[in-house]
Amino acid sequence: MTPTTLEAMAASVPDGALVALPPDNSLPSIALAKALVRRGARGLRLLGVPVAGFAADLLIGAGCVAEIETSAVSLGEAGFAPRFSAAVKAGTLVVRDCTCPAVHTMLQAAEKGVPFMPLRGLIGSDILAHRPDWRVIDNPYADGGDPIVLLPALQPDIAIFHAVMADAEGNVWLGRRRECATIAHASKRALVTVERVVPGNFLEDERLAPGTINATYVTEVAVAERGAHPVALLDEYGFDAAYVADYARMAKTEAGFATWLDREVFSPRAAAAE
Amino acid sequence: MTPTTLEAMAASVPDGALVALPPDNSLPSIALAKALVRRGARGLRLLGVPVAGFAADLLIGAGCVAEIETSAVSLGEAGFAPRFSAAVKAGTLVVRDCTCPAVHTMLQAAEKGVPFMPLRGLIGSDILAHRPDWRVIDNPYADGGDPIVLLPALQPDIAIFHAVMADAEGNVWLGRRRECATIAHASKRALVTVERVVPGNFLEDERLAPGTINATYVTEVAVAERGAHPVALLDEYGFDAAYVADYARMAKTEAGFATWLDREVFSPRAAAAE
Amino acid sequence: MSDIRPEERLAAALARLIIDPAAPPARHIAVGAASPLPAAACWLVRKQGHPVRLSLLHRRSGNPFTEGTRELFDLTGQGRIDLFFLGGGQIDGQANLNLVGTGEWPGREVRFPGSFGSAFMYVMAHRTILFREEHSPRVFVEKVDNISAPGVNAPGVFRRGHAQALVTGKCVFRFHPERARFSLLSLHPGETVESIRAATGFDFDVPAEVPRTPDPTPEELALLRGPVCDEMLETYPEFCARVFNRKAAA
Amino acid sequence: MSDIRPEERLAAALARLIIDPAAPPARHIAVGAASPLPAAACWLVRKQGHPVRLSLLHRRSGNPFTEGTRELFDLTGQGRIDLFFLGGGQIDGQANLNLVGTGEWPGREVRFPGSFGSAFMYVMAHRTILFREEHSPRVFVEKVDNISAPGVNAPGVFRRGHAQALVTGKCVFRFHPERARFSLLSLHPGETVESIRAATGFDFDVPAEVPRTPDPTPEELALLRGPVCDEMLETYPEFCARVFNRKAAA
Repeated sequence: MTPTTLEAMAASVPDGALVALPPDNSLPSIALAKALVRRGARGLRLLGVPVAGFAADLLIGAGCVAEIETSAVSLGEAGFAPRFSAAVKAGTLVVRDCTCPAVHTMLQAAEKGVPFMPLRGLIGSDILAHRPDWRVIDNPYADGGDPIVLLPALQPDIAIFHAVMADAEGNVWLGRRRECATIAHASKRALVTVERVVPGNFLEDERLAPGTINATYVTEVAVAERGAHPVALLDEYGFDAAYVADYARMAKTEAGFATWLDREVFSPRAAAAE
Repeated sequence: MTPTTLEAMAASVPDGALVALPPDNSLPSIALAKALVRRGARGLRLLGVPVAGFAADLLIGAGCVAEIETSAVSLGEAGFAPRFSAAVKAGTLVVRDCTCPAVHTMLQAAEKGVPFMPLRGLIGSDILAHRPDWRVIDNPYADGGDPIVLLPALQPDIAIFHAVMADAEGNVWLGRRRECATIAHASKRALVTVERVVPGNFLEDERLAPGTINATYVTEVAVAERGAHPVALLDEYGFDAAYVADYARMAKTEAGFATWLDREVFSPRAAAAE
Repeated sequence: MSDIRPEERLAAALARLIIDPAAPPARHIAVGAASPLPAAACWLVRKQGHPVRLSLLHRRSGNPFTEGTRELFDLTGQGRIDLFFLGGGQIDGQANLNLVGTGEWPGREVRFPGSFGSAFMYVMAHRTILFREEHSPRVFVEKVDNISAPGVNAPGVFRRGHAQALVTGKCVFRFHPERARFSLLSLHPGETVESIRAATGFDFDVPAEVPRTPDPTPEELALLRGPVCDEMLETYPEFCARVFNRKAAA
Repeated sequence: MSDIRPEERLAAALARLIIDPAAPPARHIAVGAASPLPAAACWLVRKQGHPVRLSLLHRRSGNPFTEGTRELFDLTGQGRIDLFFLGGGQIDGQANLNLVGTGEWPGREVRFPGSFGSAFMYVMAHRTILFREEHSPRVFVEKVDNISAPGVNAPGVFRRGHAQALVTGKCVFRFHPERARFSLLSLHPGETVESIRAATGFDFDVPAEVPRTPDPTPEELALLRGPVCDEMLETYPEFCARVFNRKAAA
């Protein structure tokens, strides 16, 4: 397995791609999101699995995103996602509201190669009312009068996330954050940034195997040290609340966001750090 | 978490229970199967996840089993399962033939709390023809003319498997054999034998967490050293092919099986070793 | 014992609802992100000796799940989550929740973060306690602009549980799913039935006598300020600093 | 080079089918339990330098899956398994497989272990190579007693792949899903069209000229006896001892 570079990885994401991202508590690749901003990606369709956070707000603010399907966009303790909120208000972003288990279910349907899966709940919500692609059928296993929602399989073009490490075979280890495994299984391609590449094969080690995603599902690996920052990475590093709070403050305005981007994404120092 | 004893655990399995067992390559608790034989369990309904092996043949031979739902019963390299074959020939065992992904799918439906899940394939097989509980519907996401099988959720009464270790909180660690997690999630109760109990909490350790089953799903833990023997347990011990071959030879006849049971299950030495 | 802080009263009120013997047992409670008061109430119940299992979704270490967040929803689907907490940018008199936004869909006036798992959890958990500190006609409306999660369902629709109660900065309401209405359960200090009516956009039932929301007992206060705060310091440092005047070790 | 063993010829024949340029590419092959010859063929292809990914289900260490065996079926459902191998207690002229048993359902005459994943894998893998060493009218029947997995489906039924070929101890058949019939592809040494007809319970097509199944090349034999055997010693010690006269280290 030969790692690629972060900028080459960003270049391999075509405009308009359906890109699945884990949320801020589950190993997003902020490094790759910044590289996508630098490459000037356009028209991306984001899928928050099951919610979206810092990376999504950044990409939306930078004009990379045409649509987002997600159960929420939030900066957590730092509050509402400012560029997402502004884009919704301006009507420049198509938002396809979802609910968390529905995202997981649609990806699990793709993971299993079935065209749909059912999910309880949802009936009576406006989320369902605004999803013409979700169907309500009468549960064939009840004696009539039991409506249940079917959700279609959803296969992202590209899964993007950050893992702790890759091995010589191209397997990646990310421990308990197994929604990333589901995203990788369900997606056509998976682009994974890692802190480091190590020798050996995680699948030969009974302690590492359960938290490993098989190289079968991993299209490319790029090394990006502290690639999840400001988000936490398991026991490797913690959440940088001050960095996110500073972003939330500056990104309240278009101008503040532009200044932040210049400093944290476009400046030679910022780009070189990735 | 206070472990129980193997015999108390066996006593807690009521006659007639629907008991899910992993196959010989995925951590069955042979120790608990032997204890069930000693306690004289009757009328058990076994579910092989997705196939059944040594433990199932033993329980069938000892007269503990009324029904089995499985994709196969086999002793692997040691050949056909002799007591299973004899019981099918004699017509004393109800066999509900399945196919591997259907077992997983029915358990995943129970895991998600949905009444059914679809599965591709199956159409045109006599397995489907003999399963009146499986339905074929027209895929609502196609434009008609795409038949697809729906499988009902299957919730076992009891999941039985062997793990490497339990911690002070009652979490159990079994590494990559995650079908056992699905069985535990889907079942009303999970009875888990382990090699050892260790201090601490696996969920606080990023290296151990991904191979851990949360204590939420674990009803009881009992220590049974070499509790998977003759089956392999990850990197703890290997498969004892000679023991299984000896079983396969002796269990060809009713009398040989009885002799084997006396020596390996009922003798004071055998019972004390569990 | 120093002055009782409003947050301490709310935590104690929530804890009493959790262990309400009239409600289904709370053996396993899940608490979502950014919910310090529900988390404090759960820890209070635990520290009082009730054998409840807590799954705190956004604890950085010791996160209880090994399938990612999917596991919370699977657990709830299985019927293993007895109690969940939800809030809402708007909550109406039928206990409908709006976490999406006001104005035209999907929240063109004020966009909230989104519905998270509410459209599922509210239906599939055995019960839900609604919690919203801000008690104003802006939040408690007659009819929400958009329904993230419905308070009740039509007959025949599978539903495992409903709202048990709504705890606000001014009072506690009980919810009655059979008639899809709230009734006033208790008033926090300084509030009257009239002040609640003035601050609430939806109609609700008022029993002949409405008790005051009790003060936390000295034992409850001691637990909150001591062992409960200890458990919460890592996840909610700002809350602990503000309410309990405690700072996490660096 | 010592005498060619029948197993070596079969492994080489299977390997040639795997890399057949007329078939869809074999990027990821899964091999089930107790399948030493298909495994040997796959390793031969790998050792010849073809960049194929092998998922060997019953390797004790380095098992490729981290979701348990469910992952194989999910992978296949996703369309990521290009090639699988299946056998059968009975195989008929329409490539139907019977792994359940003979006589009345569920195999009251002779019960086989069971259908395993065949009812799914045969339909959802991009292609399947059928392999059964015993070539007799008992195994190759006109119509199987019970269908574990169908050789073809009615029009409109979703199906990703079919049998590519059937390799036996006497010959190689190619399968033609469009007409649901086998045709004779090559004859192992000592066999004739007539000897195959006599040993086969189903009817099949015979082209004007039927070639011999080629001998393994010296390069293939050297790979089989060397690096292929090295890879297989742990999983298939008895096979390696019998065929390659090699014993695993204790």
